[in-house]
Amino acid sequence: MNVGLEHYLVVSAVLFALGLLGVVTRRNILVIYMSLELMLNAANLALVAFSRFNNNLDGQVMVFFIITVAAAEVAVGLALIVALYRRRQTTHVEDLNLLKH
Amino acid sequence: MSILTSILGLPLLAAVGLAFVPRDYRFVMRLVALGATAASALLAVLLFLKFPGAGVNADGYRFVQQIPWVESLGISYYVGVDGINLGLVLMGAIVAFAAACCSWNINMREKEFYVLLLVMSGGILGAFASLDLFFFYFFHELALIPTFIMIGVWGHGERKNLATFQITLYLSIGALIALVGLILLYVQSGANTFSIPALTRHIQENPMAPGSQNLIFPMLLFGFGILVSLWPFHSWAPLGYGSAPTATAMLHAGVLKKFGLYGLIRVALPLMPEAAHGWMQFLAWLCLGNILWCGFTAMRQRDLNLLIGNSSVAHMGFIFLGIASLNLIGVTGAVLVMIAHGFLAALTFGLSGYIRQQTGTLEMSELGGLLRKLPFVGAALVMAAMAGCGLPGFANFAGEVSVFFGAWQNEALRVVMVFAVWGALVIGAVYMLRAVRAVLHGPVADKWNDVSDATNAWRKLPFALLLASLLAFGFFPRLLSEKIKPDAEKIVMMVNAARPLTPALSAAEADSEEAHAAARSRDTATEGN
Amino acid sequence: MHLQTLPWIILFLPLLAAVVITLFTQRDRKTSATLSISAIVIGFVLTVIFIKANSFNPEVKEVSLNWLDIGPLQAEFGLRLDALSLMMLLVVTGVGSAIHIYSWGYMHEDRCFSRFFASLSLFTFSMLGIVMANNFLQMFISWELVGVSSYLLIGFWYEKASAADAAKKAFITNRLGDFGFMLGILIVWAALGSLNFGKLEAGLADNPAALGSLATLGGLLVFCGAMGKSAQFPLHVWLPDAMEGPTPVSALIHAATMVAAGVYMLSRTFFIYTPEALQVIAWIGGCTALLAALVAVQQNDIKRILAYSTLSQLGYMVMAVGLAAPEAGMFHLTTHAFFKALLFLGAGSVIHAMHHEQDIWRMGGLCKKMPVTYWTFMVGTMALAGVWPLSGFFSKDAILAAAWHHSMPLFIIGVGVAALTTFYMFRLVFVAFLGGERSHEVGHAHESPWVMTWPLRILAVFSIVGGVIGVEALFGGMLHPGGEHPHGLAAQLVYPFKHAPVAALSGLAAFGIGLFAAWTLYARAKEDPLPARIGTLSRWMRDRFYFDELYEATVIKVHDATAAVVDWFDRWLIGFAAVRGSAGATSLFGNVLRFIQSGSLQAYAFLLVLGVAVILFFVLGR
Amino acid sequence: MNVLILKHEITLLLLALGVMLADLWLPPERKRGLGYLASAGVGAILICSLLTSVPESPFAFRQMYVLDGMALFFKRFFLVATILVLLMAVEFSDRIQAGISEYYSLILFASAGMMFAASANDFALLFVALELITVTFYVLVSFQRGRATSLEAGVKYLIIGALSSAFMVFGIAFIFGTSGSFNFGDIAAKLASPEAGLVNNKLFLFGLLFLLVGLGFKIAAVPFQIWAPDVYQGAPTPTTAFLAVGSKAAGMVLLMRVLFVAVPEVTAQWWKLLVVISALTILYGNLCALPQTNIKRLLGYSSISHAGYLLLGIAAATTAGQSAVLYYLSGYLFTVLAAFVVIVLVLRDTGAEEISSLAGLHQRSPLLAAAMTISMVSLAGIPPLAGFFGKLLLIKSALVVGAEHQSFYWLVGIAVVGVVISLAYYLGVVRAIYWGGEAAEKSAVTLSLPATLTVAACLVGILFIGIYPNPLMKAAEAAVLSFK
Repeated sequence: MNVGLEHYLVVSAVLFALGLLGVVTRRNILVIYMSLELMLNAANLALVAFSRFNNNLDGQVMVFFIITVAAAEVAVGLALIVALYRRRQTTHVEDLNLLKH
Repeated sequence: MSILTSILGLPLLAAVGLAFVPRDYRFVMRLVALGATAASALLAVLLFLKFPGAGVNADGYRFVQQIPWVESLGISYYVGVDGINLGLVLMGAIVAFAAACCSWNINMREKEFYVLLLVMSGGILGAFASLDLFFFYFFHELALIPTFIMIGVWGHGERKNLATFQITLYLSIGALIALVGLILLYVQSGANTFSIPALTRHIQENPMAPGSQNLIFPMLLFGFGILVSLWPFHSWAPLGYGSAPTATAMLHAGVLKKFGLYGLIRVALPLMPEAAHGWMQFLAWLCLGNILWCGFTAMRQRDLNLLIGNSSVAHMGFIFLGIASLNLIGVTGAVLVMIAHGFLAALTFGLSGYIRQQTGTLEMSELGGLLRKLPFVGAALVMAAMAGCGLPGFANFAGEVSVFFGAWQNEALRVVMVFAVWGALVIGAVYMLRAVRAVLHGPVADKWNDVSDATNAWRKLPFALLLASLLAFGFFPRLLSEKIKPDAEKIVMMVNAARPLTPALSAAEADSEEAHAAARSRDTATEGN
Repeated sequence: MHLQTLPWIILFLPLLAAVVITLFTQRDRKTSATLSISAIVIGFVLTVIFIKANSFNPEVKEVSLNWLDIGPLQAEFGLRLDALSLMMLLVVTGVGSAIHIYSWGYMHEDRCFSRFFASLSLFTFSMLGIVMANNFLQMFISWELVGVSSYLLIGFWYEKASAADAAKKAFITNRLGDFGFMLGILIVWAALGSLNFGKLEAGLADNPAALGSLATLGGLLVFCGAMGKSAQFPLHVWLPDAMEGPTPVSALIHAATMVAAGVYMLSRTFFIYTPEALQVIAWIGGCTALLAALVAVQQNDIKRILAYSTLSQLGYMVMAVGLAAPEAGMFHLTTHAFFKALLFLGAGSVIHAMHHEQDIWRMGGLCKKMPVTYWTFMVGTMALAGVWPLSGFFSKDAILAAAWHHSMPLFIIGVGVAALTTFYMFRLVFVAFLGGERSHEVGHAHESPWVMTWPLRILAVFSIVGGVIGVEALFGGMLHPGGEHPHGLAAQLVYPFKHAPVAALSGLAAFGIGLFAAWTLYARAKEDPLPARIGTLSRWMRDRFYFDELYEATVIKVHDATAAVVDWFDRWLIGFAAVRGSAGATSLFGNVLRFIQSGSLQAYAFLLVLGVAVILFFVLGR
Repeated sequence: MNVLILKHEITLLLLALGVMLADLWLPPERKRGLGYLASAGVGAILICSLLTSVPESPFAFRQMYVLDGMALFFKRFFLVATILVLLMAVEFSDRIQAGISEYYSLILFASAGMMFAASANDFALLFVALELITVTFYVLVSFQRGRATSLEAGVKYLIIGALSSAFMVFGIAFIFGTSGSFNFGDIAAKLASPEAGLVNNKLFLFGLLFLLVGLGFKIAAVPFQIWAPDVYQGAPTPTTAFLAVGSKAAGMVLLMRVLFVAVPEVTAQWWKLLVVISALTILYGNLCALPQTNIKRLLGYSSISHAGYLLLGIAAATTAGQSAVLYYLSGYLFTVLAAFVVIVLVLRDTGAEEISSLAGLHQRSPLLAAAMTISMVSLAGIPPLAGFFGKLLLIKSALVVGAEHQSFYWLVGIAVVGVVISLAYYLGVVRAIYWGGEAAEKSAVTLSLPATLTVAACLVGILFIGIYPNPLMKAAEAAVLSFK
């Protein structure tokens, strides 16, 4: 079987959708956060695939940017979640209900 | 620098100056406010006197001054007067001074009050003096916002809060509709200028497409109409005025409200003549709403201020009727009523403010017999009531009667006219006399023993000034009409140069076309004499 | 010498007096009164001088200024000086002077003495304005000013609720008439393009059909104004109530001036009425005359009797105009001005003496206490009743003659009214002046001071001779050119019997019948015998045929009900439902919408995704 | 390549690092004053940027970075915003328990991100600049670690922000995949050539839409507005202010660059989408703001509605519309910052953020009362204040297009309705200040000189922009020319 662009894209889309599903359905902020990383990686996969099939390395460069930024984001995000846990003793999204309406 | 710039600039400058006066210097604040408005009023009188002799520019305006403001949009600070706004500027300046005089009983946050009052005065004068659509609107809003805040902060009555919100939102809707209409006019005329004379010239050469006219005209009609409390968009007025502090009600009901009418005459009619013809029949019926509906409502009011507020709404009907007649007499009459009603509304609200300040209430069932205690104020109120029901000798009569003749000349409006005359002569008399009867006549109650009349010359001055103006223009309406006439004629000519384009609105339109033609030829015939 | 400025001075002196009194001499009673009285007396003198110089037919008939001219609307402020206006001017200033002087005495104790004279002067100014107006608009202006000054005068004692109400009623009723008047003016103006009487008359003479289909309607609308001012049925209700004002005011309003304005205006604008319109006018006049006379029979208030008598006489005058005999109407107006002013002032004198007691059944025997008042009152009564050779006989006869020539039913009504007039007037005299004292106030009554009695005497003289000093010829010459008019004293004295003997004799017969009836019923009556005899009719008469109640139930109720309904709709439909409803709906919508913002992070994420999906669907899905 | 072309960003970053390092040596009581230093530094950069003109070759890094008129306009915009926010932060410093100098430096970093965003001419730079802003804001929002609401706002912002970033990145991937480039210029060229068929390529459009999710998130347009009220309410006030002004403006400039430089053809096709989004955003923001009682939350909703107004100018897709957007944003900058400065100054003692706690402000401090009133009135868009002329320009630009697409008339109608609704709640704030009821707190508000100057600067800005629009108008028009 010849693995073409479509296959990569489908996998990427599936990853993205899984991530999205995780974000929407999971209750734990950490898990949600991991799902978000999954979505970013879906994009990475798509970029690499496009880069490969377009014969253009720009996409792969972009992936580095994304990974770097994602790392920063994770660092800040986890710190934030930890801070939240220390203040509220929870990482459940339902408990974030002070701000509404 | 044009004298107009001084007239409108003095109050604004004084407002800025007041911001730096420490708030304990009450006397200074009052002095500054009175001084600035007095100077502005004196200059306006001077302007009025010098008007016939002043040089006229190519567009027929005098005392012009133009400063480019935003070049890319064609906005310029452009002031000037012709016969139509001359009287309005004069009236505005005098009423502003009177309003400042009537503010002596403000005893909290004077600084803010006088700043807002001055801004309002400057804005009003600016709106009438501006010949640039942008500044025309700009100054109007400049005057409008203080109105809202003043009602909110210094207003009174249980429903003050509701009144503030209602008047703010309602008038803002009107102003915004008018603004959209004006911008659309600017955009669709293609003239790329906000200058009214330039726009007029441009449109005379390139008339606007019927579609555009029929889009923009109703916007201006109803936008301005809301600002002028055109029925059925009037319900903000009585309540708003009823709750407003005296000076605010005087300035708004007297002067600022005329903005929309002035806009109709200055902008909507000449620039969109065809649409104007189509809508006028409709407008004439709406103005019956003002005259009759609000007249009847006024008959039922229990609060003097609400009654005056409703009557002021009713009076707007005559102005609309004059405009709707689309002929020289009617439009001139409309301008006359605008000026006259300005003085009158200021006077009545000033007087009712005085009475409320003395008695603490305006419930008519509580009052009574006050003429004994208040000979001066009471007599002035009687005169105001009489002027309000169109008594000759007061400027209102000259205006209303011209409106009647003008509207009658337009045969399509005769049915409307019958009701309008009924409203003017009968209903007006009923509610005005009812107010006089309830407030001034009858036995005086003991609780009003402490009520004291305006004895101090300063207290009397505003009322005397307004009454004198009403009487002066009532006895000598030609002082105004001779100045208004030539420019009203220009506008009427522009309107009637175009043929009506939507006969659908009135079945009588076909008949009235002949009437128009006849009226026009008669106009020109008399002009020839 | 034309003395063209004199009329202006005559016109504006009272206004000046009013202004000066109001502004400067409020506190100084004497100066105020002097100013006001001298204004009208000088006016009278100047009028006499002017007439001496120019006769009743000046060469220059009009002087005018431009008051307002806007295109086709040419409103002058002008004076028209012809026989009609000059005679009227004489009457108004003359009778007015007497009343002004009388007021000094009558009102002496009132604390608002200055205000009274200011109002009086304003009224005089307005009235002179009507008299001299040369165009419709100016007449309307003065018309309105008369209305307002009568409002001020009737409501002079505004602290009395009844006076304040009466003033309001008078003004509003007049306004009803003015509504028609204004429309009439508009119709005439639109058809003929002018407001000036002279031009209108000339225009109509050139082209009698110029008014077109609206001719009758226009005329009747103008007549509406007269109906209001001259208190014609059905707008007559204000007049009796107007008796709430001080008595000199009643004299001024009901005798010489305000109520006469309507008749004067009809004569002035006589040229615009079509025959149909005239017929309506005549019948309205006749009905008013009859109705008012009937009511007068059962009134007990001395001033009310006079008020209804005025109404009745006005009916005569209007009927005269309707019978195409405006000269007769004006003639009667003039003589009526004299004797009715006399009667009112006499009544005032009585009331003054009786400490404001106005019920005739509480008077009686006053003839001995107040001889001057009695005799002058008697002269007035006789003149009103139409006793030859007093003035009333001639003028009433002129009207009856016109009716004889034109309309038999109206003639019969006219004669009947004449009999009724005599009846109720002598009822008044018998009850109030003759007989015994009916209350102890009579005991304290005494003759009034000279400022009050002298005007009575002067007016009495005119009431006697008013019919034979050439008034009829004067009006006739102008309003009915070509007709025969008697000249010379002797000719005038017998003219009625030669001209229309039936009318003259019927008039005298009516007087006889009335006098006889009054004598039989009232000469020695302790109380009114009529209610017992005619029962219900008497009650109807006493209660003024329930017109006030009728208006209360119709016009006023309709207005009130409309106002209530409109107010309800204004308050609830426009003010509440539409305006506050839309505001409320918006805010409710906002309140609902904000619950989308549930605070739940997951919901947020879901909504975001949903949003993306919706956009994707709409942009790419199609 | 001329590295100096990046001198503003570089200096700003150095300044940010400097502030961070200075924290190590400064005694705690002096740290507060660091904010003044930082804002002075930013002021210097602002002056420098005012002296800079568009270079002859405006590009750097293989056309990733561009310093055209638009970029320069926005850089100045962001610098002014940063100065004012820093001054605000100084006043706010008492309420931040620890690390105030980090707070300052984070503001500077975010500002640097915005400046990069202003110059982004490439999806890669767009992404990086945007993430720099976003990630910094995660920290800024949750900086009051002691306050549960601040943390909650931070987490919400984090999750929704990251989610939208993920969408954006995924979108960028597809844009790259279908067009073969990240560069705006290249993509535009490819779009313009009919044989590539990119205009109708669904994958490309799909990618573009996903990208717009990220940008929509930044500017808080419906349906990506959902985070804004919570975060505005929870975040420390200076952060909220910076979010409202800086972050939104960064989103706007990027949106404009993408729509008008990279994919103008698609924009022309999608005007309906923009109109609908604009209308919904205006309505949603204004309607939800109506019942609010928390002033910051109210401003959050109001900022959504303002995004709607801005989108109106973008939907018009004309130079007039674009310059109107720039003008509007500038007015909005001073207006919103004035409001937030007042909130910081008035509410710092009590910490209450209810509108009712403004009661009696007119007695406690007439200046602040006036400033808040003017700010509210300007936000509502009433002359002679900044908000009016901006709205006038936006409406005008939409009406011009209306002759072609009738929907724009409806859009203007909705905008008018929105303005009226907004007036109701803005007036509610004014009412609270002047006649709303008894004040709980009666003591006068003490104002430091810098605070007074900050307020005064905002007021002068509002009035100047409102009364004499000419200079700013010219600047905006010049900036927009770089899109041609």
